[in-house]
Amino acid sequence: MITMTHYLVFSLLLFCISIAGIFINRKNILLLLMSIELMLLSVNTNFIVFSHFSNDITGQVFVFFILAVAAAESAIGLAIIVALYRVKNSIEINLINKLKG
Amino acid sequence: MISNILSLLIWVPILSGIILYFYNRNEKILNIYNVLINFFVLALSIYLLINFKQDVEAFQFIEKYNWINTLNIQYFLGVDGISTLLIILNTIIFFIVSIYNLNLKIDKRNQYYASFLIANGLTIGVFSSLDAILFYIFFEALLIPMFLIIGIWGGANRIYASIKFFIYTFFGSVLLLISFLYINSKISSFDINYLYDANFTLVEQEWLFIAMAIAFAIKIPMFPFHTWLPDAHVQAPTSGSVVLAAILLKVGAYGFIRYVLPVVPIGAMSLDIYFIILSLIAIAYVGLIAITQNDMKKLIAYSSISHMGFVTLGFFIIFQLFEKTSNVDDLIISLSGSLYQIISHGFVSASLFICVGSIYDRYKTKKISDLSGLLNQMPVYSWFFLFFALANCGLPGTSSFVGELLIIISSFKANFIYAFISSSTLIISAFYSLWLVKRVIYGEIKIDLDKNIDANNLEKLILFTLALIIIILGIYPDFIMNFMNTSLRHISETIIFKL
Amino acid sequence: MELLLLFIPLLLLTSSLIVGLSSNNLGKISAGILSSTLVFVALIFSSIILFNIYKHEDQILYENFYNWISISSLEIGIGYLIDKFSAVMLFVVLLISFVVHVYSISYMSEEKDFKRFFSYIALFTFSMILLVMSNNLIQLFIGWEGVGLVSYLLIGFFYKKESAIKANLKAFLINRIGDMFFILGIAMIYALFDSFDYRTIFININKVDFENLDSYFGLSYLDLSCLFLFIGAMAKSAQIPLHVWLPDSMEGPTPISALIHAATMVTAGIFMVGRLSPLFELTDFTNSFILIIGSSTALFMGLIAIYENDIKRVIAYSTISQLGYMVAALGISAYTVSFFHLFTHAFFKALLFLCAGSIIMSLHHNQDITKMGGLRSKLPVTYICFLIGTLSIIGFPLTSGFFSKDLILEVMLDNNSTISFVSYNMLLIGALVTVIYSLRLLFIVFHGDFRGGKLSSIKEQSMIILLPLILLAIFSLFSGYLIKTFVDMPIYFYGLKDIHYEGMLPFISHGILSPASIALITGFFAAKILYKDERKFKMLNSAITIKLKSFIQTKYKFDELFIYSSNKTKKISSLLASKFDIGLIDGFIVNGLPKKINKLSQILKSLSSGYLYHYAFLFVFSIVVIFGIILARIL
Amino acid sequence: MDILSILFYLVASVIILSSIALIVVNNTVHAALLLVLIFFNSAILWLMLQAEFLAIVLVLVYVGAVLVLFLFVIMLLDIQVKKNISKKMYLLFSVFISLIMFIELYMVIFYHDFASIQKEITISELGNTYDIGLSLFTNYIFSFEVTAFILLVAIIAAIAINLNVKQRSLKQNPGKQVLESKESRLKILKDEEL
Repeated sequence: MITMTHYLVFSLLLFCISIAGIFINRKNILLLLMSIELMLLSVNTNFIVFSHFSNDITGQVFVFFILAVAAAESAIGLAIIVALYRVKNSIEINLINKLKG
Repeated sequence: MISNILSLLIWVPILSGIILYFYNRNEKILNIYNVLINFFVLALSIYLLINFKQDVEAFQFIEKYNWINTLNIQYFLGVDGISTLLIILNTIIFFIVSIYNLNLKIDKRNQYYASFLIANGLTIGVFSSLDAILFYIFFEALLIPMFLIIGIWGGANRIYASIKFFIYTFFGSVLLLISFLYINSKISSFDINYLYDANFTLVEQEWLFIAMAIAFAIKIPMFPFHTWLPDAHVQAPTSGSVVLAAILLKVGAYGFIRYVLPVVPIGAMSLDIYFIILSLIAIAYVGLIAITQNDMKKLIAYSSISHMGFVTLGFFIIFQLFEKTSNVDDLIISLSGSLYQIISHGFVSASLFICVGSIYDRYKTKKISDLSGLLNQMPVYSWFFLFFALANCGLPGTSSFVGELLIIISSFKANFIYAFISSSTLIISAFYSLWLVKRVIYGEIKIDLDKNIDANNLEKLILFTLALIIIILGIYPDFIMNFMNTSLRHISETIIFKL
Repeated sequence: MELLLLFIPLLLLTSSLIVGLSSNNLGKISAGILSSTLVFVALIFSSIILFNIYKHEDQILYENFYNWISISSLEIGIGYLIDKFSAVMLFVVLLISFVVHVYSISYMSEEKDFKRFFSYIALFTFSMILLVMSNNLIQLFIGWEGVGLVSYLLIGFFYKKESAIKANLKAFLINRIGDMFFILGIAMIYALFDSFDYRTIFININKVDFENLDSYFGLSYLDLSCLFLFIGAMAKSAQIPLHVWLPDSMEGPTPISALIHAATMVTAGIFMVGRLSPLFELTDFTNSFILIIGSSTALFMGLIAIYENDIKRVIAYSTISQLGYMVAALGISAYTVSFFHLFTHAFFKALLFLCAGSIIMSLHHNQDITKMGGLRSKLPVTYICFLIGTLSIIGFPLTSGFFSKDLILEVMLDNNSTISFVSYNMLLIGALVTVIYSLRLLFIVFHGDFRGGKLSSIKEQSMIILLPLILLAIFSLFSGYLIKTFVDMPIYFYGLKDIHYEGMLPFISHGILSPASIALITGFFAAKILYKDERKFKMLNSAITIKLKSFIQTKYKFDELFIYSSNKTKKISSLLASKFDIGLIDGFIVNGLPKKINKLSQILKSLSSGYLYHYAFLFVFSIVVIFGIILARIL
Repeated sequence: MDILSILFYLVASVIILSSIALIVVNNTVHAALLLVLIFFNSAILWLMLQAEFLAIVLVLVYVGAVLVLFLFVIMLLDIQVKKNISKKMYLLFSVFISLIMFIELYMVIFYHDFASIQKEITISELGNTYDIGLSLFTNYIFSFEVTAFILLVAIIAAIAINLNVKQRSLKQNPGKQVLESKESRLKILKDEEL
């Protein structure tokens, strides 16, 4: 029998992997975005798990919103990456440190 | 009887100053306008002086309007004997400065005048506001014109000096605001009369005292907070130095007598020893430092600090006096000494700065080592300078003697050591003042300008007026004493009542 | 009478202001004559007052004519308290001042700043009168400072001369040391009596419970306050160790050396102690202190005069020494005796100075006595006057100095205590020394051969110079006969010490037979042999005497002490300024704090590298840490 | 072990493995394809949790739109694939941090009693889509509108960011040309001024 804990541990694993992904990635900003998508996915899974097991539809409604916002976010993120590429001719993260204090 | 005379005194110079900021056409009109406004303010303040009733204990010429109801802030003006005198000091000094400024050759003349006019109005505001927040606003706003005067028309290192000046005093002001807000949270009023009636616990009083005392000690300035003053003086233009020494320092002292001692006397009493020690250090140590300064303005600045040490000493020994004699008269004598010292120092330091400024205008140097034997080339100036230097070391017959005498005799009643250290100023002040005279005024001429560079008639008039005021205050101090007496008695009784 | 008393200071103030502030329209001579006339009028007024005071026994004029400060209980007025004591002083001051005024018309006639000079001496006389007639301590202090100020201005009269402006600064500063203690003493008296007024103090003096007062440094309250007052007097009256300013003050014009640094201002200290004698009378330690200071000053400063070569400095040291006599007399509570010596000394010392001035003028501003000699024939009037002055100072019988000095010695001997006996012997040796240096001066300057070139060009001065000399000479000769007045003189209402005096003739005969006469004779022969006949003795070249001589010539290193301490003060000052004020407060705290904050922000700045993964790492890491903390607290 | 459990373990292990592959892979195209795989499998998981509407949305919207967008960008940018990880330190650090994170969160899951919030699972007769729609258009109608607006903003923002305002071609601007005067173009200097 698959209990709630199974799902939670699964999404936790997914989350930690995507965090590791953010750090490991030093070259490609696209991979960073993908890691974020992954993270969102794990969060969404959590929402759905709780929604399912507590028999409350609200969690799923929120997943809906998150999906919408994530879509918007990745759209803008990609747009920024394209713009960045135009300027720097590269999308390597370790070449971008304009914010250096 | 002019109603709203205090508002007029405050807002006429400020508004005309603002107008002047935008007017920059005819220099002649500018000069006349500036002098006229200052004269008008002087005349108004003299009118105030004449109509002031000396034996009335309460505040007079009261104007009271609600301003911000939710925060209990009022537009509340009024004067007692102390503030009237300080307003007079203020208007006289600003009038003299406005005349002195006619001789200057500077850029942006209109804005220079405007800064002084605004400073004039704001200072009157400080001295006449009876609402703590209103006081705070004027107190703070006063920084702006002074900051501009030092920062724009100052010497080579003016930016550093002005920023130092600003941050130093601003730091203190924050503490002041906090303590006012705390008081308001307790008694829900900023009204001075309620402040006088308020009672706080010992711990509260101590904290309030520390916060407010630091704010005003920076302004005066007292010993460890004094280092902004020499820099500001050295960099400020002459008229700026005059105003700084004669007026701005007095604002701090006024704050002590109006907002610290009567409001939190128990806190002051429990911590007075520290402030007495600081005052004594200011008198002896800062005086010692003044001796070897090579910049005349710096020397006078240090001597100012040393003299202001007397003022604070006079303020803080009253508690020990009360413990020893429990006679209200002793308190009044000590406080009178302090206030007299304030007024006298206003004139003496102003005159010294004017003298030094004029020497600088001619020789383009303030360094003592560069100058010598000015008596040969500009005798009138030199004699005035000598006179003011002697006044600075507290010679009887000049105004500074009165204050020092009263404080020394009172401090003896409090403690032998206080009197001993404070009277050492007789030696130290003579040392720095007269050594300065010896090096600058006497001797053979060093830089021969080979021109007739002695004081012109305008400068003679200014110096003569100042000298006359100093002498009159020296031989007829009762004029001022009578003025202050009732108010000081009121304040002393407030303090004693709360102890 | 009251009006006259008001007029005296006012006349002098007017004189000072008119002469000082007048434009060039007022010529030199007319200015001189104007101020001399005003002083003369004041002198006449003061004589009227003196006469009146002596006519009505026990009359004391007391009034406040101006309330200077009145704050609640504190009242300080300007007024007068004239008893016999101050009336005499008033007269002396005005007399010497008048004489000096007249003298200066001629003496200063070539100076550019002639009018300034007259303004100063009028101001000086004004301050001195304020001091003398004061009825309270503050007025006394005002006058006290006023005379100090004018002394300062006058010593620096030749402001281009480096030595003059050094001397005046020194004089003022040392006087200020005294003033500091003086005002402390005043504060102590005020704290005790709650008044500055003499009358109140004297009336209440018996009501004070002296036993229960605080004591400081093992001294009783009154002892300490009087000690402080006396330190003020020490500076003003040039007592060891605060005497160093007086010899240097000879940089000023000679008439003011006569007026200020011999006859009047320097005696202000004596006057003050006399004035406050009811207080000093009650002290114990302070009186002994005064006695020791006075007698050692009298002896040791006299010794220096023997080796001085500057004519004015010799007289200056002799002034200090004579002041020592007066102070010593104060120390045994013989206030009127001291005052008597002050009285006679004022005349003969002023006379000596003015004679010196006349000589200096004739020799075209040469003050070195080694370049003088044999002036007797060329300057006969000056010589006679100088001789009278010298005789007076050495206490030649029947001159004024004889009476006053002998009286001091007598009184000293009568006082039965060890200290006063030692002092008596010191003063006796001092008398011998006085004889030697005075006669040395006389012999070297007026006898022998001229050593400064041609003698023929030297002429006697005009009558304006000589008349004052003659007038003073008369006073020097005959003022001593007023001894009875002084012996009986009460100060305020206090008839003080019983002075053993049985009448003129017994006093004279006793005086001639006293040890002082032996000192006189010994001294005369010593001086005659050494300086007139200029005989050389092997003994004088022995190691000990040479050592002694060079020791005395160092002036006991007091000058060095003051130079050292003033240099030290400057050094400390600059050290404090650079190390503490600029270094610690400004450098470490005021500017240091922003610098530290800046450094910190530099460190923090490197945290924000601009790399995305660094931010993310920091972010996640912080979350992990915070989460860990929360977990640890929950579990 | 029932069939659902087997399915769960299978799907979960595919997701985990491919996500690990995703973060270490060098080729961006591969990464994107791995992401597609993950999303598909997640949709299966969600279906198991009876969230069929969301599962479908995930596939349609995410895989169909967003990931295609990713692929478009990857193709568009033509990125040279470089060796990714250069320093082992970073790897160590990231593994360490995520491990700690994992342990901490695992402790939360482990110690927390989730049974208390569990309720009996009832299956709506009208289906999951109906339920979501019902609460979306009643309780969350305002949030729904805002979401729509956010999407609109995102579209506009994406366009605005990439709208190339730089003038690359040489065009004439007659308006400016007319306004030019002689003085602004030509300055005549005298000898001494040179």
